[in-house]
Amino acid sequence: MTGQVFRNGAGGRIDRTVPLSFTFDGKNYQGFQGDTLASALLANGVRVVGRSFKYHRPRGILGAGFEEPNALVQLGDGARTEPNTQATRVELFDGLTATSQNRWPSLQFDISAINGLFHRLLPAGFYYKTFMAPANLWMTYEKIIRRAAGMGRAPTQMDPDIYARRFAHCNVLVIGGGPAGVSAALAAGQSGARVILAEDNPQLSVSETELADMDNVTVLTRTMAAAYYDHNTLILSERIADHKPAPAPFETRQRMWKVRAQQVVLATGALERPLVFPNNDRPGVMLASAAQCYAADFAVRAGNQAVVFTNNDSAYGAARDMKAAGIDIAAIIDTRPEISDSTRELATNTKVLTGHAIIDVASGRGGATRGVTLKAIHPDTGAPKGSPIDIACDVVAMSGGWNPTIHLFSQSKGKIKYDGARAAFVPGQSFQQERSIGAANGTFDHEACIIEGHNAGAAAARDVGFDAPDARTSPSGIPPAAQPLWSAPTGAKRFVDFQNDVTADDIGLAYREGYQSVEHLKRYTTLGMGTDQGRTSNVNGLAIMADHRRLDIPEVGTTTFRPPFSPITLGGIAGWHTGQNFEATRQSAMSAWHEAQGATFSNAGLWRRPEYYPRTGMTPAEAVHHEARHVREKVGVVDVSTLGKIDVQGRDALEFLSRVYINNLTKLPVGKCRYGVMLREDGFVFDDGTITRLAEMRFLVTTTTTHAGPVMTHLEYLAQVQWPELDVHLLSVSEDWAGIAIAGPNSRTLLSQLFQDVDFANEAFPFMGYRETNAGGVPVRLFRISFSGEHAYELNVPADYGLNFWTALLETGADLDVIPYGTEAMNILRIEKGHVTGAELNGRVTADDLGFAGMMSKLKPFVGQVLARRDALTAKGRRQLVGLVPADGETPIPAGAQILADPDAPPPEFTPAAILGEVTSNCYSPALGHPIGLGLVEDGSDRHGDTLYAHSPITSETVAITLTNPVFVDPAGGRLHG
Amino acid sequence: MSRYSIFSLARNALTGHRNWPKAWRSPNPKPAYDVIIIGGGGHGLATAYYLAKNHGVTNIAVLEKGWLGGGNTGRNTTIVRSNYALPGNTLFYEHSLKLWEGLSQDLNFNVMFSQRGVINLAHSDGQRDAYKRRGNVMRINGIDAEYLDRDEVADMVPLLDTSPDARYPVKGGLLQPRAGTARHDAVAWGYARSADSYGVDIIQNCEVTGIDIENGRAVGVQTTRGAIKAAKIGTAVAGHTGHLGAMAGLRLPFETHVLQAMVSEPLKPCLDMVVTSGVAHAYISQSDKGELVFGGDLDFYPTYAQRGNFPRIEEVVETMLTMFPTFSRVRLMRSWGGVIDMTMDGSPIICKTPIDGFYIDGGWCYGGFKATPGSGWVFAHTIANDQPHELNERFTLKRFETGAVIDERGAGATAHAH
Amino acid sequence: MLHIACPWCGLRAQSEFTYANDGTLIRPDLSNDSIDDHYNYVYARDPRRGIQDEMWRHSAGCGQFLKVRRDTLTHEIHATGAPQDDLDVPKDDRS
Amino acid sequence: MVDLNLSRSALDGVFTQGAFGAAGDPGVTLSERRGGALLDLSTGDIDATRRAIATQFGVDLPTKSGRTATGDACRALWTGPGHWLIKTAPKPNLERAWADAARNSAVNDVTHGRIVLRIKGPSARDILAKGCPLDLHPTAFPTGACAQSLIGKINVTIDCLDADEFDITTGRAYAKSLWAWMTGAAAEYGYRVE
Ligand SMILES: Cc1cc2nc3c(=O)[nH]c(=O)nc-3n(C[C@H](O)[C@H](O)[C@H](O)COP(=O)(O)OP(=O)(O)OC[C@H]3O[C@@H](n4cnc5c(N)ncnc54)[C@H](O)[C@@H]3O)c2cc1C
Ligand SMILES: NC(=O)c1ccc[n+]([C@@H]2O[C@H](COP(=O)([O-])OP(=O)(O)OC[C@H]3O[C@@H](n4cnc5c(N)ncnc54)[C@H](O)[C@@H]3O)[C@@H](O)[C@H]2O)c1
Ligand SMILES: Cc1cc2nc3c(=O)[nH]c(=O)nc-3n(C[C@H](O)[C@H](O)[C@H](O)COP(=O)(O)O)c2cc1C
Ligand SMILES: [Zn+2]
Repeated sequence: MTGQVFRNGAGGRIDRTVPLSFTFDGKNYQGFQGDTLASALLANGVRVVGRSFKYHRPRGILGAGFEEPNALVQLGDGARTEPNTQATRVELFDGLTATSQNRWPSLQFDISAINGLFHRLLPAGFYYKTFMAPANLWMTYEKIIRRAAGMGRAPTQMDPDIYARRFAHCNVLVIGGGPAGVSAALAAGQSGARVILAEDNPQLSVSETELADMDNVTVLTRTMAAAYYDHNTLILSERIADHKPAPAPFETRQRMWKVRAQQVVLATGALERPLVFPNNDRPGVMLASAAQCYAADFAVRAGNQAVVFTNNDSAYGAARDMKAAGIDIAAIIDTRPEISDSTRELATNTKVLTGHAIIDVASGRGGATRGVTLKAIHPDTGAPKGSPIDIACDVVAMSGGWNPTIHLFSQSKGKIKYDGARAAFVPGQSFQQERSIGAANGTFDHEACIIEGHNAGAAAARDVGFDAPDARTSPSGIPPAAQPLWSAPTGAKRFVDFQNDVTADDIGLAYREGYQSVEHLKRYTTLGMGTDQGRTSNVNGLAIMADHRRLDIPEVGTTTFRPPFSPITLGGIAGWHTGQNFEATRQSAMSAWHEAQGATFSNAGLWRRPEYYPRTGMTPAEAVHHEARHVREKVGVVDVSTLGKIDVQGRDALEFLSRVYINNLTKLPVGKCRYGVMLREDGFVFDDGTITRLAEMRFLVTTTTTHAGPVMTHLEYLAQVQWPELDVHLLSVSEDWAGIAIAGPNSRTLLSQLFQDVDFANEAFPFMGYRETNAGGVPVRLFRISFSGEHAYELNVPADYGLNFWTALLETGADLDVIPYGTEAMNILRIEKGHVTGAELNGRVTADDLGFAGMMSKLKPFVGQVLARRDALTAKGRRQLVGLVPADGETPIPAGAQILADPDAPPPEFTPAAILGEVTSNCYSPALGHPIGLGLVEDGSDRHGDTLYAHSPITSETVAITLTNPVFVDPAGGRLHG
Repeated sequence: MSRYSIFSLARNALTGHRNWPKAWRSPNPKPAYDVIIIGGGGHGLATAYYLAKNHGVTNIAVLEKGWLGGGNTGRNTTIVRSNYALPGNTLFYEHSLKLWEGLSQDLNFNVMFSQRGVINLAHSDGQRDAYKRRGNVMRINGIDAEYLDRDEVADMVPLLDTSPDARYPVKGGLLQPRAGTARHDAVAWGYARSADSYGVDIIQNCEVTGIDIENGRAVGVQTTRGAIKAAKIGTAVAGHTGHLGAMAGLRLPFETHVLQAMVSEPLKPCLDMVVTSGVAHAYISQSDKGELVFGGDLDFYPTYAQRGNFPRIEEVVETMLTMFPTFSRVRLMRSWGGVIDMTMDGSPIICKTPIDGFYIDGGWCYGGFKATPGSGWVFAHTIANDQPHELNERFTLKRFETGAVIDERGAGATAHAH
Repeated sequence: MLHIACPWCGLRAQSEFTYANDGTLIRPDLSNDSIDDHYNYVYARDPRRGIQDEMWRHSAGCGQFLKVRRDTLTHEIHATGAPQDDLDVPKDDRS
Repeated sequence: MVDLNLSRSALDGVFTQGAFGAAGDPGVTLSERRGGALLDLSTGDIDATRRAIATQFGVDLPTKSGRTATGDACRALWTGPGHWLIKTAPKPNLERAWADAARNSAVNDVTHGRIVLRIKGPSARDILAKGCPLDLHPTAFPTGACAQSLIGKINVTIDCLDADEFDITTGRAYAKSLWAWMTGAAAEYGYRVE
């Protein structure tokens, strides 16, 4: 068969001058500009478009929009492939390729359809009752289950497209571009308010030139409102380029809008409900409104001969439009015993059977609908009676009534209520600044929708202070009479949730087994848990449950509507912030230099820091050892710009710092530094750093790189919230100053050459001294402090000059053999000196554990002092900082090892293994010529000289270690002070 | 209890599945019980089950304000593991994991415990060492753990970005092979069905509104279905622990926060492990039904509403795509939230309280689903014997007063930092 | 997404703020060395299902801490003010 | 010998002049503002400080959020209660001079800790809205307004100089990330770098 045999020669919104070709399952087809994939498939007579989830039954197109549960295709291939795409919302473009999902080897012949034969063994939740024996086979069963489940395939290549997010603000946000929404946007727009109108379709359903001319109105088409969050924030997902084969260069594929609206108008329309009857999932059975939409908007006949099956009036209009498009309407079957004259008039010349229902759908080749069987039904019970009537048809257009699209309303925390006349849930009390209108509000009359829209748009604008047009009076909207016929009599499978293959019998089973609350029903049967989130199934499902439980529908309640309204891409949500742009990167003034030298980098918070500088002829480890050794022997420079720096000023600056550091600072004179430790309020060590008194009432305190933010927040909290009476000003100046440490015996000579006006003699500039100077017009701060344990300085210069000073140090020091070193060598040097960093400052240690007890002032109160006195923080048996050396003097101490006395002890049952401590840091010490480490060990200070084991089963290493003083190099401090 | 098996399934198929009994009864509350458990989540139901099974106490009511399993048991990312480092946590979670390993058979309800392995990614040398440290504690305590290098991680998780120039490169990871996921709802249902079979009354739609205390002893509860007396009362109400504690006049070291989670549309198998990354907090797995199930951090403000806001979803998705860049065309299908009780050290509380006969099981923070069997087991022991089991003797309220906190993250007394 | 009225900057998006702490906590006096009192400040909390006062920080704005009266069931914000403000008393325009 | 006094941009090596992104008229022009000085001024005594600064530097420090004020040779942006960012011409001992004037206040020369990017053109507001949660509509954020907020995940101060012209100040270490963000966000509109 070739050609669009189901397409009419005239009519519809399509553009016949632009023919498009596309493929489905490898076969070529034609459609027109303006088609959806679904309308084009129907035009070509393609009936079966997918297989169902569990039974792998052939499925056709059910709807024409959001509601579609069946027609999910894998769109495109390669890097741009997209799983689970609703064919009813895909705009056709030339060259589009689509593939059916969930079938193997082909759509026509699907091996797993065999599940259908065993369907009796697969009722809802069957997997909870089986696959338990033998226990060890579950992982095998699971593999099979997993392979059978799932639907489309995730892409495995990098997405070439760009996604963006943006914020927007408006006075009135209108969701939905139907008659109600457009009328609301117009009324609000006329008032001068800033209006955004979002519509999922490529165009508004009413063309409105006036809107387009308003500067204050932004119309977003191809834009779905996905979520309604607190404080009137809505998330819109705009598809900019999905209707094209690929985005243009630099064009964004999808943009996610985060809109803060003062007022929201929800005009999201209503979705038609299916009817529940035997074999209602046959390809060819579709929603009446969908068949109508294909006929009217796309000039596509959903089939040649249709039976319309309804419980309400709206399907009569559908029948009329289908007929107008050339579909032969074999009969309208209405479950209601009687219909009004006006309704009957709509069906002039069409056979109408009231008080009847379909009790089976016959299928022909490929599973598509071939005819229906009906019977008369009992007006009260719905029980079939009398003799069956067969009618041949290839389409069943069904209508079970309408559900207002209340998803966003419900997400906004609005209360929904059940409306018996409409047999549907409708919006009740709003919670946010929101109005629901039109079909979304249960108003199904066209004129009434427009008036309701106008009034809501105007009122919303008025509420935020605009002069809006007057309200119009609305004809009292009489809802179309609908007789809720939820489930036709038993027979073959009656599907409620098409996507997840949940039948009316499954609901009955859930009821009998006690899964009766709607939430249990949902989770036990998976009703409403598919990609369509039960848009066509939820109300039918809970009505059937209500029937079993002999409760009214509102008493059974609904499940929770959750974002997103309809699925949105993860790429759109993340926008710019993935991969390298996931988080910002902070770089020092010398970064580019380090990169140019080929340094490797590591992350410290957001900072990137050079680890070491590769050297020809050396392995990485050798290069690191070279750097460390060189510092001890000569001199090295390291970039320490990343340390947190906080400028503290004010009359009470000293008092403030005294309260937050454990140290006694009163005797700290201007021009001196001190090593300081802060506790958290709970008494454990928070951070360490230096405190330098720059002036009488001005200090510079430093923090570790990773704690810079938290320390600043902690200090601001105390200053602003707890001690507002103190005059203290805090400012983070971390990025203002480039920091360079100059360490090694030659450091003094090097600096004396660069800063000739500074007296570097010990008396003039002692250890822990601070000097300010000026070099070439650049202000310089010099601190004589040492992390490496060497004679060392730290230099701070305004960051824009950082690189100059770095290179000047290297040039000036060339004769002194200066080299740059990275964080790896710095780490070795500090371990050799027994200085602690992150691995030891693990948030669980006390000042005493680290040997800082002596620093703790007894003369003043400070943060953490009181809770540090608690029993568990002062008891014997705490882990204390020790040095570690391998007992054999050479075996490396395994990183991450645990320390214990008996590595062969069997694992315990209920009492934790006797682990005495852990290795926190380890390295090979070039200075000592053997491996060393630091650790935290129970009563470690009393155990120097003991031999224990560093045990690392995870790397199969066990090393006997001797505990020592943690200061390996220069314990007397001669190098520091000399 | 009628036994479930492939045979009973086949037998019932013959009668159109018309004869399956109710999984549990819906009794009206009696005036008094030996033990009342407040909270019909996994923990409460497991506690009732083990009280009956291990301790012979069967005159029990489990009171649930909504539908059973509707709390965090029904809204978590289902990760089950026992990869902890601190005494108190290690053996407790391992005990729980061992119970998981036989749970489907014990309950005769397939909870689909899938031991597919959990990998914690290390992105720096510091994290690598920390994971080794943790893995070593596990191994010494008899718990399985392996350290993987980057290439091994890449082999197991092919779609993970392991390129060395990634923003946060993957250096390796700690694998616990026995860890995995389970079908969360089934856990609640399985425990409910088994507890019910011992005669435990599971009473849904029954909210506890007050705790009756006489002479320092809890003697009963007020509920939306009337007053009920009990000799002993245990709460297992997850995010509501602080609130329940307040009913009994206790000020507890909790803050209640919302944690969101989300699922993608269902996909054919593309991720066989549970992968978690510490650099920006995210954890991802694929459910048996095919959805990618993932979550991250709290919303970071206290709330009792089971709904979150969008900034956190953005951040979790950003992290997820940074780890798995090819998922960017995959769609988010649903997101939701659960309220969880964050303790001041990130570890749980299972203990007696200063009020006689009143016991607390709570403070599960991000991770109490995995504890469900273990917590029920030790909580039952604690209630039955009026003293803790060795496995939970450190999970006290007192530890905050003495300072013997169990702070795996070292974040200190900021509840939401754990 | 929450929108919080910073007492200084006006209504701003949630992402500019960080939640800090319970807004009613008053640190024990410096001279107070009672472990109990510090325990109460650091650990004990009164959970409120409903309206509670909290401390937030306008961290990506003016950097100020602010007191926020917020409903923990609905996320509605009823008032905001400076840390020391009594939110029951309406505030003038701030500078 | 290295010229120590040569001030280097945080964007050295990143910045390339020319036209980029989508073809057609560029949506914006991006440039880095260099050569000015920035001061951070914080005081506990707002009135006295404002008086002193007005006298000495001819600028009436704004007291309301979002306000800027322009004086003889400087521009003051409100950044918090009793807190301003001063944009002025560089001078030796600038920090000292302001500190002497505004006694009992804290003054920091932050010229080196921040970078200033300028974005100008018809698409400027749309581009900023891709990362900034502020209401940037001209009625809400007019010429002369300033605000501290976020762009992407980076803290910034935005100074609206004209209908479609903004100066964005951020921490120096973030310069390359912010630049990457700006050029990335501008690409779909087309941009020139000057
Ligand atoms: C999004 C999310 C992801 C998570 N991911 C994981 C994970 O991957 N792995 C993991 O191990 N853990 C995870 N957790 C944590 C885990 O879900 C919980 O710790 C665990 O489920 C708690 O079980 P529970 O039985 O104690 O609580 P719940 O299941 O919450 O049960 C408590 C019950 O108490 C009821 N209740 C409350 N107040 C009253 C009252 N006054 N009267 C009567 N009943 C009351 C509630 O309705 C509720 O049903 C996650 C949590 C969330 C929210
Ligand atoms: N005869 C009947 O029983 C019956 C039933 C229903 C509707 N109707 C008719 O339908 C019309 C209803 O008008 P209306 O304006 O209320 O609704 P509508 O259905 O015409 O328009 C709603 C629009 O909202 C869009 N939309 C829905 N959710 C969205 C989201 N999350 N994001 C973006 N867009 C979204 C839809 O694409 C649709 O275009 C009237 O003409 C009415 O007579 C009749
Ligand atoms: C592990 C897990 C998997 C889930 N998978 C799905 C799913 O496939 N489809 C779905 O609609 N919801 C799924 N959910 C979410 C539930 O629908 C629901 O949102 C969640 O249980 C919270 O309940 P509530 O949204 O009713 O408050 C899943 C939840 C969990 C915890
Ligand atoms: Zn502010």
